[in-house]
Amino acid sequence: MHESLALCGKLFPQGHDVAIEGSLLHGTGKTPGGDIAVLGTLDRAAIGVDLASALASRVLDIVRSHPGRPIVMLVDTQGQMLSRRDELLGNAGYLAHLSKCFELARQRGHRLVSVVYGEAVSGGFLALGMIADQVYALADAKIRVMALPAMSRITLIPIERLEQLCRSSPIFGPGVVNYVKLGALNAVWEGDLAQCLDKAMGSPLEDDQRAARGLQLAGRMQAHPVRQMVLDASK
Amino acid sequence: MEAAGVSNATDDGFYEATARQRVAALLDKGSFHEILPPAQRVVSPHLKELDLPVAFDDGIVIGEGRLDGRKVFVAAQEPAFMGGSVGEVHGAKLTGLLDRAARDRPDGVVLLLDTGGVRLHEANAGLIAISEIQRAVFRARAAAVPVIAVSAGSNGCFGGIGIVARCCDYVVMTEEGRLSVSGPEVIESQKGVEEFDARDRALVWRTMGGKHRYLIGEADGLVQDSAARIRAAVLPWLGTPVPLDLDSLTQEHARLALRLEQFGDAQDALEIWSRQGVKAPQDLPGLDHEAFMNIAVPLRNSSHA
Amino acid sequence: MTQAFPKKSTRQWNTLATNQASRLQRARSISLNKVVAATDTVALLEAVLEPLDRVCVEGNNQKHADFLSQCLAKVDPARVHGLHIVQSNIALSAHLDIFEKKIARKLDFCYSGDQGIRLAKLVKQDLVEIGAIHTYLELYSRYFVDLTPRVSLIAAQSADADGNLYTGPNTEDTPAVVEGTAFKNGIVIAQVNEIVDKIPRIDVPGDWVSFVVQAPKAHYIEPIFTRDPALITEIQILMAMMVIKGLYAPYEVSRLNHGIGFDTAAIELILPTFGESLGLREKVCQYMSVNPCPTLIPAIESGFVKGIHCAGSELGMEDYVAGRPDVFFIGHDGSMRSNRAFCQLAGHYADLFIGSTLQIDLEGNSSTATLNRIAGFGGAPNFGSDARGRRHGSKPWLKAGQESARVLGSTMPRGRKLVVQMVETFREKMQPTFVERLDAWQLMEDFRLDLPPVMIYGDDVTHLVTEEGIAHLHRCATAREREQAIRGVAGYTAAGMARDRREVENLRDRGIIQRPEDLGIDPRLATRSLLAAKSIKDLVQWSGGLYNPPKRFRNW
Amino acid sequence: MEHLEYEFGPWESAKTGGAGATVIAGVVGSGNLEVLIEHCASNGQMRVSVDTSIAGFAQTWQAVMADFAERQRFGNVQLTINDAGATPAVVSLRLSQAAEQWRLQA
Repeated sequence: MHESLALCGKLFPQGHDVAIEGSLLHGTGKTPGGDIAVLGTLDRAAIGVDLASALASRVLDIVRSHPGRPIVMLVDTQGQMLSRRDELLGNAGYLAHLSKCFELARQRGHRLVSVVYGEAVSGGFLALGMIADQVYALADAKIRVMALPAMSRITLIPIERLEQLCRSSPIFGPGVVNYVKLGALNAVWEGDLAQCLDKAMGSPLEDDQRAARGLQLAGRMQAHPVRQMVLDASK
Repeated sequence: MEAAGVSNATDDGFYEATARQRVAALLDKGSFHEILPPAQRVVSPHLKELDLPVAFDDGIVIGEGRLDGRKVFVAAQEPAFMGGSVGEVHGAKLTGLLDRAARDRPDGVVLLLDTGGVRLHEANAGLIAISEIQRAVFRARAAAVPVIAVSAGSNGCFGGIGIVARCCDYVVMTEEGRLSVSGPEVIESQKGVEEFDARDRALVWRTMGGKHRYLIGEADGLVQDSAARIRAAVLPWLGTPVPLDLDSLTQEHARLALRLEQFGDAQDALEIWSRQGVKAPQDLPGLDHEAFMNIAVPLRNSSHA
Repeated sequence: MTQAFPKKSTRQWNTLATNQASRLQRARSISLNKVVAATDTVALLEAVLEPLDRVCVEGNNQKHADFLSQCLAKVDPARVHGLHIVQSNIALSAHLDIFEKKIARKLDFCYSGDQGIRLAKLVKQDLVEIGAIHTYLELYSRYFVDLTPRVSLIAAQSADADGNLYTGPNTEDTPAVVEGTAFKNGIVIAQVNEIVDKIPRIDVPGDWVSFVVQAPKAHYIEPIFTRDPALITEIQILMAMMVIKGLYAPYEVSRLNHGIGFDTAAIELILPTFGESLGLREKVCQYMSVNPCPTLIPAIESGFVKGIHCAGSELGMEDYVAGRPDVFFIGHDGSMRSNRAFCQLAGHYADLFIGSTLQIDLEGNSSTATLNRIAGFGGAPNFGSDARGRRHGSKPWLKAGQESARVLGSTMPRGRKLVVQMVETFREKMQPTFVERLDAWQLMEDFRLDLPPVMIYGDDVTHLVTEEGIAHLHRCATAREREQAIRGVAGYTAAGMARDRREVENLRDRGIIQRPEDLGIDPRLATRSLLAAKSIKDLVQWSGGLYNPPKRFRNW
Repeated sequence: MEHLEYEFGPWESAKTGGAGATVIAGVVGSGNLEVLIEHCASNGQMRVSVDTSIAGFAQTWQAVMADFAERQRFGNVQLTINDAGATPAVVSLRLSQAAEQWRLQA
């Protein structure tokens, strides 16, 4: 069984009809609190125009057919599709469209929860995952902007220095622990995943609290106060 | 004389102007009030840690001003400072401005974008900041404040900010502007020069430059590189938010699906333009603005209506 | 004493012709025609070449006999070895591969550019024996003295079955190379991009050419003279303003040569704006010896530059040049005819040379030499030196001559060429341009050269222009004064800060040093808005769409 | 990075703008710098604070800034510079642009 379906089994012990369609994952999971729409990607999918369009199509279906039904995104993406063809067709527009569809769902009362179970990288994570109200990751998930060697190459900072910085600051290095400290993840899920999901579904819905959490956990000290200073600035 | 026309056309252009020059040229004279100005020294702590130069504004100028008398909020990314890239402070300034707009409801927010995306020196914080900006764009839109993205700078508009730009109500570009998620160099370095020859700049521009983006409907406006023309393009959109609802997204979805159906197998922009009905697609990149618009506007009206 | 004349010469006087005949005879086993298949090229070279031959592999600034060069690197070193290479440019890796493989041994050349570091390594490994590093004119001259090639491998655009060649706009070195080889019973092999029934014009007559090979790929052309106006800085514009107002205007410089760099591009691009505002159109910058640099387009279109003779062409400028036949030298077919030898000569006898450099010492000697790299000279030394054989008068030449004579106390009226070095006091990363000792000295020691590789000698330089001002060096009476004049425009470099402030002020009072304000120039007005074209796209517009820039320079 | 500080003067207080008046010129891009001019209470001194990406040029900065200070003679003023490797030519140009703006605020 594919790991994504195994994950669905753990999330929805009461049953689910989640199916795989290419790189896309979709269906419904049963929970004591009611049905939950499931949408996701698998096998480190690169999100290009086709996949983004297919995902968006599913979001719109959920909004139309199941008003208010919570949506769980199961995230495994290596990022946006790196291809000339996808950029030629306007991948920015497709990824933005997917984000807008999720935003529409949120505004129409769908709770958005994402679970990173594989990889989550840059542009792909932006359009699928980080757009949610609550973002969780499994302990062995991999989240990053870029691998350290590539980062070292581009920034011209020696890799030893980057590794050293990774130990002192969550800003630079990949990893779910860092993303928790930075406020981008609500929590790392371990143990009984159905229970984790149940708890997430029961938590109060709030506006974007990532910067505040980052400050609280001393991972991202500037984002919250700077935003606040802009709001408070006199005219 | 033809000669004079050449230099005048670019005199007040955005392409090589600084962020501050762009803001000054866009807004009514003397109307700009900067938020977190340089003297407040809200700089990046991370660059300091890396022993790199900081900028007093962290590469983004934000504030309030007037455009033809109407109240607008403006943000401008500084192209020369680390490629206009988004770090923690830079991003938080933009998020704050958008939230301030959602609260104060000006007639619009104008984002003068010029960026490669995430500032890799602040990797994770940069990526999260872009997600926060994206959410803040949606909050401003929910408050019926139109958010207008402008891509007319030399860095183009890449990475997550490329996605953010397309989350706005409107996108206006110049021919020199670029809009994309992955940049040509990134694609070349990951997938090889056969996939994308980043040094072939004609290919770069016909794949992600202003003309192509306008033709396929990724940009709502295309203007010549001049502050006055960018200003004129932005003006009618002030106070005119685009609804973000099921109807509008259903329509957008249909347009995007149609684009895939019509052009999904095209190998090159020339092929797309040809299918759109352009008679001499190879000549399009060389056409001046007026000649291009004479061809493009009717095509656009028929295909994206 | 009576001279004993030999009755009748018994010596053979046609060994070169017989040798040529036997080479051609050996080649008959490869091909009975002038046209040789590309696949037979290596065999052809092995047939016509003999050990120790002097060989020219045509390498210019633009056009390269790259296919023939690669084939030469494939010949069997057992058959062909110890060649003596006599060619202007070492630009391709194949040019040096033949030394590594011991096909060639000795090298006389002019310029090595990107291959300079590898060349230096090969010299250190004793795989290359350098004869001498020349300027272009010197090497061409020696083709007609003691370095005549036995075999020349050249490049052309097209050929017909008789071997007539059309070089296209990049004629460059070809005439000099072919003339030297063909008329001394040598062998000329041409690689061409295409073989056609009728070529557009005959640049090289077929009976000077021994063999023609159609290369599998068109010969390599590099757009090395294209400078993007977008990269021109305010400081360069400031210096350009000083050059125009402080030198071109008072000397009325009409015939000149521009070096190839952003500094001189800045001059070209503010002629139609700043130059026009000074009323200098039809007074300065009318005739130039220079490649068709795209940044010249606005100055041509706005009526400044009237005539240009070119050493070679520039990629993308073909249609523009063809469309301005009154300005450029054009064949009856409509395309440009360039010729590096004549262009160098024309520039040598012009009234002014202006160019940039990497280092200048306190005598005004300048060098572009960098440690661990043998780069050579190219054309700048001939352009940038007084033409002491010149006899015809012109206003700038006579004025500079008068000013020099005054300080030398000479009574014989004589002219002088204006030789101007235009540099910022610091290069990027805070490398000082003004130094006590040129790296060229170190290079001489490292590679046991006869001389330090100086590009332009201090006694030829009349003017230094930096962002701090102009120094009229030819008006300095003593060596000490000259040194202070150099220090006086050397800015905040160590050499500049060590100036004698009083003496420098004194030089300024005498007009030997001029600051921007002395010329009525406000540095804050030196902005990019003065550029007639700020981008490659602007250049295309100025050209009326005739300039077709290489893809890498586009942003549309 | 290297941090440098200099003081010049004293001179009379610059008569310009209000207490909060500031001027910014230039941008922190390769080979360029930004300079911020502000009022400060420094007994007539012109204070200069530089953060530069190229270390080892303290003497050069001293000379450039001393010439600038002598030319402008702004008292009770603080100059703060973020430098990304500007040459003295660029430094002088930016400083004179900033000084001009500072005067215009008067």
